Amino acid sequence: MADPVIQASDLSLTFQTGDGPVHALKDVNLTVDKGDFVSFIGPSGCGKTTFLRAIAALEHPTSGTLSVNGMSADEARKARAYGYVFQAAGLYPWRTIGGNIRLPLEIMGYGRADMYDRVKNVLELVELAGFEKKYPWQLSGGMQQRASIARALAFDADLLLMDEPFGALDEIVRDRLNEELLALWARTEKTIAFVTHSIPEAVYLSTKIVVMSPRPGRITDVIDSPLPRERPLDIRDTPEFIEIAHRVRDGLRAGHGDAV
Amino acid sequence: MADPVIQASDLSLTFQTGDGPVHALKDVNLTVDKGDFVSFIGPSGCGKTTFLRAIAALEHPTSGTLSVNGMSADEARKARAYGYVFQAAGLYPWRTIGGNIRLPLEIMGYGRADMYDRVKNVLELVELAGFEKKYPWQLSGGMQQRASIARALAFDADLLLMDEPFGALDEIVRDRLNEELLALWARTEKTIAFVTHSIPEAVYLSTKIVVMSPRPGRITDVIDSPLPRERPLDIRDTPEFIEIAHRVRDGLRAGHGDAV
Amino acid sequence: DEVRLQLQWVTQAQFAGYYVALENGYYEEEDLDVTVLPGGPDIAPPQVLAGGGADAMLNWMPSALAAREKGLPVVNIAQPFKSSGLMLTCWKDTGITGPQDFKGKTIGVWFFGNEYPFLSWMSQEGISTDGGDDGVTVLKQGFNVDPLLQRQADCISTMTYNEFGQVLDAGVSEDELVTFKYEDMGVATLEDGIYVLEENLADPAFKDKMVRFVRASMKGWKWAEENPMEAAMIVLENDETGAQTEAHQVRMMGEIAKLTAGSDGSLDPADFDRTVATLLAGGSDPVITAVPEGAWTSEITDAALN
Amino acid sequence: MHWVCQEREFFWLGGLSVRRFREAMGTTISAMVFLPLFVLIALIALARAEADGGMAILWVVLFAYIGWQFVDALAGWAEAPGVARLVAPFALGAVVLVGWEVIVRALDVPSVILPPPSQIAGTFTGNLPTLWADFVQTILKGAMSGYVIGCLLALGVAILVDRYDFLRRGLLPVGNFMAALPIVGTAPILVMWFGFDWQSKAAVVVVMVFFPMLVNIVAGLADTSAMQRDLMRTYSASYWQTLRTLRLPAALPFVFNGLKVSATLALIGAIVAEFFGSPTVGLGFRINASLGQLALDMVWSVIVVAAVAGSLLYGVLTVLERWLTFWHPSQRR
Amino acid sequence: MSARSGNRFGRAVLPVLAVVATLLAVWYVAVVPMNVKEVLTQAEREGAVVVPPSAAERRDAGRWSLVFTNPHLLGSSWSMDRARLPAPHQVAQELWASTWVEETTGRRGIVRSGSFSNRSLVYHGGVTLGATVLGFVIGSMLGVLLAVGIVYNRAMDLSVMPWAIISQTIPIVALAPMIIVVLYSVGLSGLVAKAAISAYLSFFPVAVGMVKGLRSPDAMQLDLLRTYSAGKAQSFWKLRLPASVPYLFASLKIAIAASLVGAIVGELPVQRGGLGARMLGGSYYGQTEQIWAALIVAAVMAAGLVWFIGWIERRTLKAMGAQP
Ligand SMILES: Nc1ncnc2c1ncn2[C@@H]1O[C@H](COP(=O)(O)OP(=O)(O)OP(=O)(O)O)[C@@H](O)[C@H]1O
Ligand SMILES: Nc1ncnc2c1ncn2[C@@H]1O[C@H](COP(=O)(O)OP(=O)(O)OP(=O)(O)O)[C@@H](O)[C@H]1O
Ligand SMILES: [Mg+2]
Ligand SMILES: [Mg+2]
Repeated sequence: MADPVIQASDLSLTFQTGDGPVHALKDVNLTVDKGDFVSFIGPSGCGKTTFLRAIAALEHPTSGTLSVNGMSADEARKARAYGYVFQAAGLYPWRTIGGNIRLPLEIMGYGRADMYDRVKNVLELVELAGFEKKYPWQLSGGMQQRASIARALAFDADLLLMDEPFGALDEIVRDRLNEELLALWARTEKTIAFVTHSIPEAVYLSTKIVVMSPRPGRITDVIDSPLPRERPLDIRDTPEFIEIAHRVRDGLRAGHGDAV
Repeated sequence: MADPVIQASDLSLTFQTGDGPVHALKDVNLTVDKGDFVSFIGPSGCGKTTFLRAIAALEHPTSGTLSVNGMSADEARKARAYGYVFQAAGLYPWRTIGGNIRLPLEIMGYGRADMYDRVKNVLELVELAGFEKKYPWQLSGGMQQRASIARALAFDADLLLMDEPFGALDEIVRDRLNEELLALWARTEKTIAFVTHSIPEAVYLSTKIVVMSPRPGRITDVIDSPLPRERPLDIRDTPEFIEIAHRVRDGLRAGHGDAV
Repeated sequence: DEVRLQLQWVTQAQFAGYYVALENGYYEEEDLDVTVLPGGPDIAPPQVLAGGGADAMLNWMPSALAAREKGLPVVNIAQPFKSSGLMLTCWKDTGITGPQDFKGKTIGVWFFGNEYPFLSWMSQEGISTDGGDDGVTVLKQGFNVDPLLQRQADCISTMTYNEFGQVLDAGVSEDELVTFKYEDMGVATLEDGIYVLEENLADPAFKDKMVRFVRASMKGWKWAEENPMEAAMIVLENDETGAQTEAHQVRMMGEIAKLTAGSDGSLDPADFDRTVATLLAGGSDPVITAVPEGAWTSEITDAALN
Repeated sequence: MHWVCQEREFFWLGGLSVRRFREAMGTTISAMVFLPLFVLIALIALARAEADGGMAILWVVLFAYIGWQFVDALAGWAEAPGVARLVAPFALGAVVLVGWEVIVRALDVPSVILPPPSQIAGTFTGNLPTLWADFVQTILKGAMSGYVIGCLLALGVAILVDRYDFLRRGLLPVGNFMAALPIVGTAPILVMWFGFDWQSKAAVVVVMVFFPMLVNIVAGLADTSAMQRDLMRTYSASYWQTLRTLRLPAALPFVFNGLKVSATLALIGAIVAEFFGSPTVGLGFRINASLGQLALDMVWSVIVVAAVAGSLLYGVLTVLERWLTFWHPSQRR
Repeated sequence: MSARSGNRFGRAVLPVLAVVATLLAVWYVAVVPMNVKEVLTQAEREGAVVVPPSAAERRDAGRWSLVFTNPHLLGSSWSMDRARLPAPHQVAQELWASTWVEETTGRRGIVRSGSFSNRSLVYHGGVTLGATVLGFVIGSMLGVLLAVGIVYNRAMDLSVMPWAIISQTIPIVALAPMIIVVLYSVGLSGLVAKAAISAYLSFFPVAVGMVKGLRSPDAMQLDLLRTYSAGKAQSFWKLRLPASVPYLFASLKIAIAASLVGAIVGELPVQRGGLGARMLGGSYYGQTEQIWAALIVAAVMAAGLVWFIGWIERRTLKAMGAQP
């Protein structure tokens, strides 16, 4: 646990747009350790996605430093250090579920037999065994989202970046996937960075909650959760839970001064 | 308050699809009184939308009876008895906000001066005064959704049908709109039927919560809320609130046996 | 009285007589209001006549007789062109000296009704037109002489008054070429006659109109023969497309004058018989299958020319 | 006068009762009744045309109305959408053909202006070997070879254009300009360059299909969401890997769009080019030669060949599209 | 400001210039092999010694080999009359001569005669433009009407579309002379006949685009109107029509280009002026520069017309509140 998985110091990122510069991130400092489950929460436009994309080297910071696994973000991307899960499942409709999960493996040049095993394993991991031959549109939204998580798990990345992966799903399905995600995290010991809009979700899942506020995008609060790692769904009705939730909501309210 | 606004008895609705019949609603019984705020909650596919559409005479029940304001649903539609708010704002992009709100009035043949007054009134009601000349894309998502509510309020319908109107918005904006919706409801004394995925939202808003479960779509629980009509946002941390939320969640869990 | 005349090709000196008659007021003198409709590629004058788009047309006799057999009874009422201007132009260095040398060669031919004389000629010579060593390979020639210049064909069809001049204009000297005039080969068919629908001739008023029309037209032709320069300029004035050049039209007028020279407008029955004989000899796919009856009349010219 | 009055009333009653009749009798019987009625009314309309122009127009309206009722009845008769999709166009075709035949015969239109369909059918079946040879020459040799070459060329250039942004910005505007060159102008030039045989026709087709294909393929290759492209970047996939696994499959719907547009262009191009010079075989040659011989029945036979070939090609493309882009929402049933 | 315009130059203009320059260079080079046989024949006539010596032998020789065996004789490649491929400057000269020069100094030019010369491309372009626009207007209106019928009538939807597709596989050029003759017989000629062909070519894209456009409103937008119990006409004017505007303009751009092609095709048999007649004249008298010049004018006209539609589109969409 010596090396932090993600280390950002004084990170700023400005977009040049037609209407002038947009300060998506300003002076962000954050350290994420191996095995952490970090949630990012904040109102729309506060830079959550931008931060995640910077970690994934899909955007390039304007200033400050950012290291992933001790490398630069770009090196980490080339080393295929992480799996990225987007808000929508984004499965390729012309590939079966199995084919979609095989996609990164094909690109990274895995062997045939190895691919077969891995696909089988991750499908079991996300409880989709038996759906390998189906096409994405033949599955419900929740199942598609699990398939896209499986796709990110198929290759050996220790870091999982998830940008509102359950944003489009209904609450009940979401509860269920949250439980499963926690179990998966416990089993695999991956480091997870997770973006969400939902306070209960953030509190329920995380060991560390990062509250952000917009214009310019910055971190207003980092809350280390005192909750145990083992979390039944009922934990959400405990006073500790409600207290953390309260703190998060206050943090959000504070950073959300302007009109809706 | 003699006549119930909505009265469904033994209502069933079956869709004939390529893969066989889908029982979207089965033996649904429900009475909604004037001035009620009813929320429908349930997992995806349990028939919430279908029920709302049946009330609006956009779908036709296979069996059972359904009356709206003492008429058949179709007569009620022709009598323009309700306003319908969809999940997405669905404003016409080629009309200004004012023009969008004027749309139903034009179709129903209101006079010029009358139209002008009404548009002005409802814009004030949803706090969008001054935005009349703007086009939808110039407004934030929350403002668009308020405009679409204004559109449903512009003509004299006592019944408001809302199908996940805030589903696409982020939590903070949603909280705010929930507060405003309650205020509006108090001011106008309309009857509101409201579909949602979110347990806190349902509990926070409603005088009556209808919990539904899928395959076949049916009502598993109807909870009359003991909360006062006056509800600050903080009410969500009170034990009563949490208790009702618990009951709703249990109802949902019970009806949600099968895999996601 | 209105008369609409359908030409069989674009405005050029080939039709000088009619334009002269128009410009010099000969038609007006005869109390006629004449509209000259230029033709163009793919406009079949008989079709225009059948559709009622014109009162009279100019046409080559093979095409007109074929239309007659197809059930469109057209009648020749005047024949301003005495002889044929059609010929084959070949490169001398291909070794062609006579028709029998055509075997194994590629020859460009106009279609759209203009192919009949060629097909008759070949069948009289006993040469197949389906290609191979013993036959000729026929190309459907476009509207220009490029196939010859670029040697895509060994011979092409030309008119003495038009394409042949274009070949020379392109810098080719006459002694690089061998020509075969249909007139000289004994397979000439009558060109550029005036035709009307048979049923119209039953109407005396129409007949009278045509008498005046032919009379004025022939007056125009004779004037054009005597004043080729001026006639060419009149044609140029009437060319709406602006494609024609002065030098070209003047030379064309000179050549045209040679073809109309022998005619006073009336049809020589001997020429008619020779044309029919040529066409009937048309081999496997003859243009006409029987000697046509009533395909021409001398009534109009008789009345016009006395 | 008296007669006209009665006729007018009859007309309105007839028109109105059609609806009743259809409701009462059901669609099958009405369809069987409407077709002969259609012919009858056509004949009356023509007969009345001589006597009374105004009345004739009413009759013609009724004629069109009954014809349409026939199509409508047949379309309604086939409950299953698949069957109706087949039956309805044939019904409309039948009405048009019957109307055409009746009008041509009744008005005694000269066959050098418009031959009746029955005569065209006779000529068509009587000249099958000739038409087949023309079909081979123009469609198979000229159009198809040009079509294939043009589409492959467009694919190659599209990938280049896609790869190098400089080319995209330079070539696409120029390409759009060149695409506006009217084919009738280029055909004589290309015949001059490539000779009289099918090669020049293929060249014309290549020129015609190249730009529509290029534009469609380039648009198709760009039709991936930012998310899909980002996904490939998180795998640090190479250009060719992205092209093969993401962009080519995503471009397929556009490619088929282009292929369909180009298919009709290819046929038209090959036929038109023959007007500027050809051997003595080919659909364009046949049209031109037959028109000169006033053999309009032959001209129409060639048009039938062209239309059948075009529809076949279009059909094949539609099936292929269904098969290869089964995943696209527009193809899912 | 200058930085931005410089940037725009670099991004938009420079690549186009580069591509055009490359094309011109290729063109100039291609002129040599394309014209080599005629050039050598001409040289031979002027007494030069050519290898191989006879035109008949040269016919079967490769063009490039002729170029390399006779490099000293190729000087006239770029100034040939009747060139198989005229050089760009020859085309440019022809363009200049048949527009500006003809109109300002020609006997029939506008300066001397008060009307456009029938030898200038200005006049012929105008003739073509008239037929194009008339045909386009007729065709688009037909297309829109057909689309409305298809969208609102099930039987039309089922029966008309396949025939509309088949209609486009018919080679219209084959029909053009017949159409013109038939129109003659009902008393229509010239402009209207050409416009009929233009309309035939332009109705199809409009019909297809409008069907798509009129069907583009989603179920929710349609349901909204049903909750107001709006009638068919109201749903057409208030929803379907405005929603179809972007589709309409996209297909109008295709239709106007098709309409221009139709007008030119119609001018081949009608031979009363116009760019089509001009091209045919060029082909007929072997004046390739004239074909190329007319081609370029046609392409410029097409580009201009498409741009014009695009301009109206931008104005309309702006008035309809589209996001810039
Ligand atoms: N490519 C871009 N170009 C310009 N501005 C951008 C770009 N991407 C994001 N932004 C701006 O940067 C800011 C942060 O955006 P970001 O997407 O990171 O927000 P977010 O927190 O993910 O919001 P949401 O909850 O809506 O997803 C916003 O103001 C956004 O408009
Ligand atoms: N037009 C239709 N044709 C066939 N099946 C339909 C149709 N509309 C809805 N259904 C089916 O009926 C069931 C109920 O659908 P409904 O849209 O009412 O669910 P819902 O509760 O609104 O779900 P969600 O929360 O996802 O909006 C589903 O199984 C759905 O697939
Ligand atoms: Mg985001
Ligand atoms: Mg729903």
